[in-house]
Amino acid sequence: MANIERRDFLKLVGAGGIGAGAGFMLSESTKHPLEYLVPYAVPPEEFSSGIATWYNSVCSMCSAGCGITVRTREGRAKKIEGNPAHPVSQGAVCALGQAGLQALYNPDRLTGPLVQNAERGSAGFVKTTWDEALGRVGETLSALKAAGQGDRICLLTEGVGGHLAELFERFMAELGADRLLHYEFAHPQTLYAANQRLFGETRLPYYDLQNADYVISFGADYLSTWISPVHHSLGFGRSRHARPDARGYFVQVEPRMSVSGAAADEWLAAAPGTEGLFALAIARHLVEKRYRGADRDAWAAALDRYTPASVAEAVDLPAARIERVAQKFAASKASLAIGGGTACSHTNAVATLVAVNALNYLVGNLGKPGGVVFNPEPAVGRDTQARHATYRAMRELADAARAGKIDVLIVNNTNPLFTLPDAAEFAAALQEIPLIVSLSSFPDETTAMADVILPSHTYLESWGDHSPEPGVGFPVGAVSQPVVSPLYNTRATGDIVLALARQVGLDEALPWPSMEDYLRDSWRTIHAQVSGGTEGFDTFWRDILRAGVWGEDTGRDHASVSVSRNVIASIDVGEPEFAGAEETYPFVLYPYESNALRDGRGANLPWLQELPDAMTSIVYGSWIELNPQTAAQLGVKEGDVLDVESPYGKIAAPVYVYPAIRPDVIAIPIGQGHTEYGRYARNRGVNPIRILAPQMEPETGALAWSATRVKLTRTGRHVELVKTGGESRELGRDIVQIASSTPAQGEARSVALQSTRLRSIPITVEPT
Amino acid sequence: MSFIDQFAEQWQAYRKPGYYDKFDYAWTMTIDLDRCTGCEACVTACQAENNLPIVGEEEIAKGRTMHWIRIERYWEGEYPDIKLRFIPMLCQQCDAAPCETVCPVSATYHNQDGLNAQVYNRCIGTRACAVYCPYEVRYFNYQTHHWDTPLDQQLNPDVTVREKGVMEKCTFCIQRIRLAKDTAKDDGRRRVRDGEVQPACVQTCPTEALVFGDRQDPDSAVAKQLNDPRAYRVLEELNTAPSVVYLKKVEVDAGAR
Amino acid sequence: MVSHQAVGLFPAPDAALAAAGKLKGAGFATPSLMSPIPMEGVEEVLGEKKSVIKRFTLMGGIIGGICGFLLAAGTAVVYLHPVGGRPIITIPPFLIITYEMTILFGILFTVLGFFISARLPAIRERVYVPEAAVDKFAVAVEVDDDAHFQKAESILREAGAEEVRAMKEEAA
Amino acid sequence: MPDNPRKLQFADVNDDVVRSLTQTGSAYYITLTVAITVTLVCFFFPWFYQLNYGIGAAGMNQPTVWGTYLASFIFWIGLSHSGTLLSCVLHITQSSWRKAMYRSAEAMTLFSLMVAGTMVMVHVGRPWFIHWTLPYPNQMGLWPNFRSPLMFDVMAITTYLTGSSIFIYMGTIPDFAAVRDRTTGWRHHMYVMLSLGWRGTDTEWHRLGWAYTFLAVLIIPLAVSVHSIVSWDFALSLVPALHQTIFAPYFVVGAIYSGTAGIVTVMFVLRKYMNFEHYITDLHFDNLGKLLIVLSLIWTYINALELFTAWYSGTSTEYEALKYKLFGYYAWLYWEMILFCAVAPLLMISKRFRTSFVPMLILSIVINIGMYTERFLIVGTSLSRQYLPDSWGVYVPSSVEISIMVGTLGMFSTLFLIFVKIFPSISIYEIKETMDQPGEAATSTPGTEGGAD
Repeated sequence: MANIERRDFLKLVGAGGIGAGAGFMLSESTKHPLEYLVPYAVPPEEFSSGIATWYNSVCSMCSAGCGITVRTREGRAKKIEGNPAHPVSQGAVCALGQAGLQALYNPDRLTGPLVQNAERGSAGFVKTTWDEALGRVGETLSALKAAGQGDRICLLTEGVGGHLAELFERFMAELGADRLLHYEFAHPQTLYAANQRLFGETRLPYYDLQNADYVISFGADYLSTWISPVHHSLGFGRSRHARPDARGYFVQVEPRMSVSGAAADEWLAAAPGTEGLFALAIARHLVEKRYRGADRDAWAAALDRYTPASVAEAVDLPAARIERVAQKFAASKASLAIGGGTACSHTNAVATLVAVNALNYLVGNLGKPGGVVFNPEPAVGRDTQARHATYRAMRELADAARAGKIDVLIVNNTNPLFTLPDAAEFAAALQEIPLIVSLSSFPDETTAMADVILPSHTYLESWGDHSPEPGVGFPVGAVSQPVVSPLYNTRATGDIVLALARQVGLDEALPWPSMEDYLRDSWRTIHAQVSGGTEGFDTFWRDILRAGVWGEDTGRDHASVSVSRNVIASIDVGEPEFAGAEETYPFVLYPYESNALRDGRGANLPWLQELPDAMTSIVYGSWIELNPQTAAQLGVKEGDVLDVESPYGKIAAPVYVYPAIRPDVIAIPIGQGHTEYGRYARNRGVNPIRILAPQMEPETGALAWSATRVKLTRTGRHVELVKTGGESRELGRDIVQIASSTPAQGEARSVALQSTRLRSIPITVEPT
Repeated sequence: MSFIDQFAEQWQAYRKPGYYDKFDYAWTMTIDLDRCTGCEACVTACQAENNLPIVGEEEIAKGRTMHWIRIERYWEGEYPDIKLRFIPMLCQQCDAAPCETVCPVSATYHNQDGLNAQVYNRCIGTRACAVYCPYEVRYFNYQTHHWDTPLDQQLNPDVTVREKGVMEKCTFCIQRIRLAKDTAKDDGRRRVRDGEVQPACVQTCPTEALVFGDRQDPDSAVAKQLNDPRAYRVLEELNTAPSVVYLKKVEVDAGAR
Repeated sequence: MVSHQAVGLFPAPDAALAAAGKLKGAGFATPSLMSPIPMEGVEEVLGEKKSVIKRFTLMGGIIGGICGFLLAAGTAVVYLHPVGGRPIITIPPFLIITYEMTILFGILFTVLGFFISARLPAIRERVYVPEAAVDKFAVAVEVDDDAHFQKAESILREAGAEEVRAMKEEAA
Repeated sequence: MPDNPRKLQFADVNDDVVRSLTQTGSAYYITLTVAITVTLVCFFFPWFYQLNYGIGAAGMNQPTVWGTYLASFIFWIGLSHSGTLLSCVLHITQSSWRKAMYRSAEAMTLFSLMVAGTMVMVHVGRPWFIHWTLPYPNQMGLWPNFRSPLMFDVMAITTYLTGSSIFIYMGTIPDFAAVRDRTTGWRHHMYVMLSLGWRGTDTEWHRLGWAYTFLAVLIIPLAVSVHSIVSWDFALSLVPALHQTIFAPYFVVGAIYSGTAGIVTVMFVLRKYMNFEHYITDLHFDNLGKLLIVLSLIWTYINALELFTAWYSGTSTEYEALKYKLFGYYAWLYWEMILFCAVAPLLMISKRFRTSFVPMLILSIVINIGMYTERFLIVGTSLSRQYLPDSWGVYVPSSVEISIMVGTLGMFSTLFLIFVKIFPSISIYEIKETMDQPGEAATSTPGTEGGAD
């Protein structure tokens, strides 16, 4: 009988299993999706169920300041779109800007004030109230202010503009403090310095790409990461095909092909640090063939030795090629030279950029269409360039901290622990500061070291204003307004500062109850200037909010721009210096900002983590780019993990064989390698900034972040790179088809669109 | 008219390939490869607009991406004379779509706007359409995807969140087209104006490489682009009659310049 | 109504067939044979058998073909969907449906024809000898009365029947 | 037959068959338990997991959206091809060696089709809506798309399943009647129902003969169409290595090939474990071996053609797909397939090999492993190398898929084991036809009359 029982049992199991499956399938086929009711019992103003509301604002994901229009439904932000009225972005948004929504709705956001109860840097944060947290900070600040020790307070902020920058200035001034630093990893310090030296300009100029015919970019990845990529992209596209009779020709000079290099018509892999020599060779040609200015003799004297032949060896390009570029640059109607980015981050960066900008002067494009346009003063707020911290300034801050000269460090949304090399020893310096306050929205590396966290709103929840830097040749101001009500118990950065001011007793100096009031008050001044008081401020303000942007079409006069003979005479690029001996460290490390993650700020946004790298299609990780030749020499293939060792540290990452990089250069994208910063960013990839040598451009003190040599050693490990692309060659399939030139519009069509197929659908045009 | 005549007439009608010639619109996209820089703003814009899931590293390692528009990249040449060419690849909205014929349950078909529509509710997940699509632009939901709270608050209420087992693909942002048509109707217009509706990718493109419109309207921007001598269609030899037209990348021989 | 039958059991098919021939020659109603295997030469003895099955098969095929095409074309017409730039009534694929349906209906009608012509499944009690499913060959003939039975029995025994049984069945 | 010197009589056939149905040893139960356990553990549990998780439980990915589930589907459909098709062909050509094996061969068809149907359920993303592929009137007014090759499949396979079921059933009616008389209890009632009151009259035999022949005639083109249609699932696509005119004959030949090998396997098992040594003899193996070798040669020829056309086309798409198949990630599987399906069958040239049971069993299994590989390669490599190189990928089956693949074997075995206890697994009356008729003095051995056709 036992036998039968077993059989019965098996039958039951079988029947039960099949039954469970059938039941499951039935439930799948009949289930209803989970539904939520409209989330408001009493809806806020402007709320209408099922109808989208758009708010104009300013993107704060990078410092370009594009205008955005945020679509909201049922009180939630749904989509960031470009504000067509904004002169910077004109309706376009980049991937990082699109992903701003995920900053707002990031699951790892800080939801309320926290204080560190345990050892600094540990997970011992406990929730607290705003009053308590502000009280604790205010107490310290008051004590310092009362003691007249304002210089022991430091405010370290991300690069902010507009009236928030002004508020910071006022706040610090009232405290008697002068340590106000704006810190951005990729801030173009050297470019400012070069413009200053050459033209005496304190502000970055505007590059009129859209009317340019021939553009040489020395290392600036202007389409992807450099300064204002969206605006540059607009210009690039229009230069290429918006004009009936011209197509812009783009040349990119850099040791590793960037997105801009791929888009360019010509990519020239000059040796690292020799971009300036290249530029000078072109300059010499210009002086010889085109430039007819009064100071031609000075230029000729200064540039005489830079013949294509003489620089060719250092630049590592055929002299004929340099010559040809020079000829073309000189012969084109609207030529433009731009420089910056990693390729111009050597110890000779300022000299290099002076040489590059000299091309614009010599080709005579200043103030002309397709040339360089100098910018007026910002429309709102003040010029913050003087406040931007270089690497040297950060080192000085660290030294001061180590010397016990800093009592309070307030960090606003910047992450020096991630974007400074290990050699800066910033983490150790932080340990010496008694009170660190973070105003970040996210638990980044620096925030993890804080004692008090006063989390700020994201930009989609706060008031602010912004004047694009660099501008577009005329004054532009844009207001950023909250598009959703705050998600958490956070406060706008401006409100936190004002609240601290109240704690310290600065009610009279900074009387505004909120950032919004401060902003409105500040804009009253602009209103008075603009309208002369003919229309009411409220109307003006409403119009501004509705448009999101306000601009004044007044340009600058360029006639007065001249270059002093001293400067001309001093033009010399000089050899770039690299840390590490070439014998021991054979490769130059070329860290570059990732298209999506930039300097690491995008790493906590899953859309960007999942966005394939523009050039390699790799997602969610770091990699080392090696020339195929180098890879063959080292005997490595894609996915082999290599140790990258500089004199200052060591990191390990898998190899990606990258066909467009110099054999003596290896590149690693910046952006990954976070140890904090939320679930999407943490413990993913490596951060090449860590192993950079503390090489500085001597004049500015800016970090020369591509001036480090490294050596590669095999670890024997292998990982599969996670990438979306398959075979990277076309195999003659003619998928991306090529036209050898641009025939004029209206010629015979190569594609008969309406019915190429026998049975395609006939088109009928109905009258409208 | 006798029954036979009626029948003959009906038969003629149903046999005529152009039975559907009265499409309301013929939405078309042109992509200028000479403008495209591979910046992938379109990819993220699409992901935001169309509730595309975040599939995660493991899934991508398995080859299961979910980007309705993706950038394909092809290297040409060897260092130092090397080029990288980008081509955005999205559903080509073919007029003679192989994916439509193969679906056993008509979950994908041509709608009155000339779009290749995918009906998620009807899809049973045979994945045959993905096999039949030569452009590899159909994406399958290998699982029900989840959004970490509160990322789900961003989800676009105009677009379905797809469950496991259904195929999905670019819709040319059909929800926006619907809205534009509704707006036109509310305004008493018969037709949507050129430029009134743009898919998320077109709208966001920083180089204005993507142009969208109705090719039935000869004055539309897209119709003008179609007259460009650089216009071509990818894999044209397969006779799928795509509604996405590419403009050839221009490469000038550096030596000749 | 009950019909009486005389059933003879034979060890070999030839004998049974011979007996059946004799019975028919003796003026009995056409006897029926029961055997474990199909027997050869039955038609020579008992007259030609005509089967309607082929007509059923043909009809099934025709009906199936028409239904198949109508199914495909009709559903396409009532559920109007432009698909792949093809006409609504797309001939080549629909011919495949037609083909399959032709065969399906052909099969189903053949089975129907078989059941009808073989009068299966049996709904009334009929004469049956279980041995005929093993190794015996039976001849059953309808008899009117005892005398008639005797006559049949003698013919059967003469032909070599091992056993003759008197059986009853429900008349049709 | 050393253990049975007495000459086989008609009654012995009935005895043997009834014994095979009613007397069940513990070995049977153990085997059945194992088969059911394998089905549950390897098939149903992973499947339920997959239903809950989504198709992501399998290894399919973006270019290769079809995987082993579909390969299994083709494999089982292919295996189904020999049973009924071979039976029909041999019936029409009146080859009497068919008679001892056709019942189990047809059963194989039936169960392979059932397993294949299950594979469809496993394959699709939302099997709970699989009924939407059936043309039934509904309040939504929705209909399936009859232009789809997948709908051809639905129609062809349902027709084939119907036809095969009817065919095997029709052929078994007289045997049900024979068994009916010898059984008691629930079996008796079951066989009473199944035999429909069959008496074995001359009229019944006559009608059965006609109907059976018509069915056979109808089923041959049906079977050919079924695998052609399965091939069209692939060949009507634009996928480079799949869009080929040769695909339909290729699939049909492959199907018959693997099906015939499957029959050899089943024959061996029946002979060995159901004690049918008298009925299934080396003659059957010999004939099946000859058939296999012919099929193997045709199959090899078509494979060579495929290679040649792909190479000769000179197009990158065909060429790369071919290169991937021959030298890519799954190259070892390709060469395994060639070894198993093209080279190994050449052993059967030797008659001694063909008439040795165990080597034939091993070879038949090897051929089917090779044929499964072929189906896997068709799905798993071609889709990975399509038009746009940037979307190429590699597909690796997951453990769930492999488990389900094994589980289908368990399911097939379970169904077959249940079948041999319900259906007379050899045809009683047709075996008798081949034996000495009672009252005659003949010398032939059962089941051997006629020889090969």
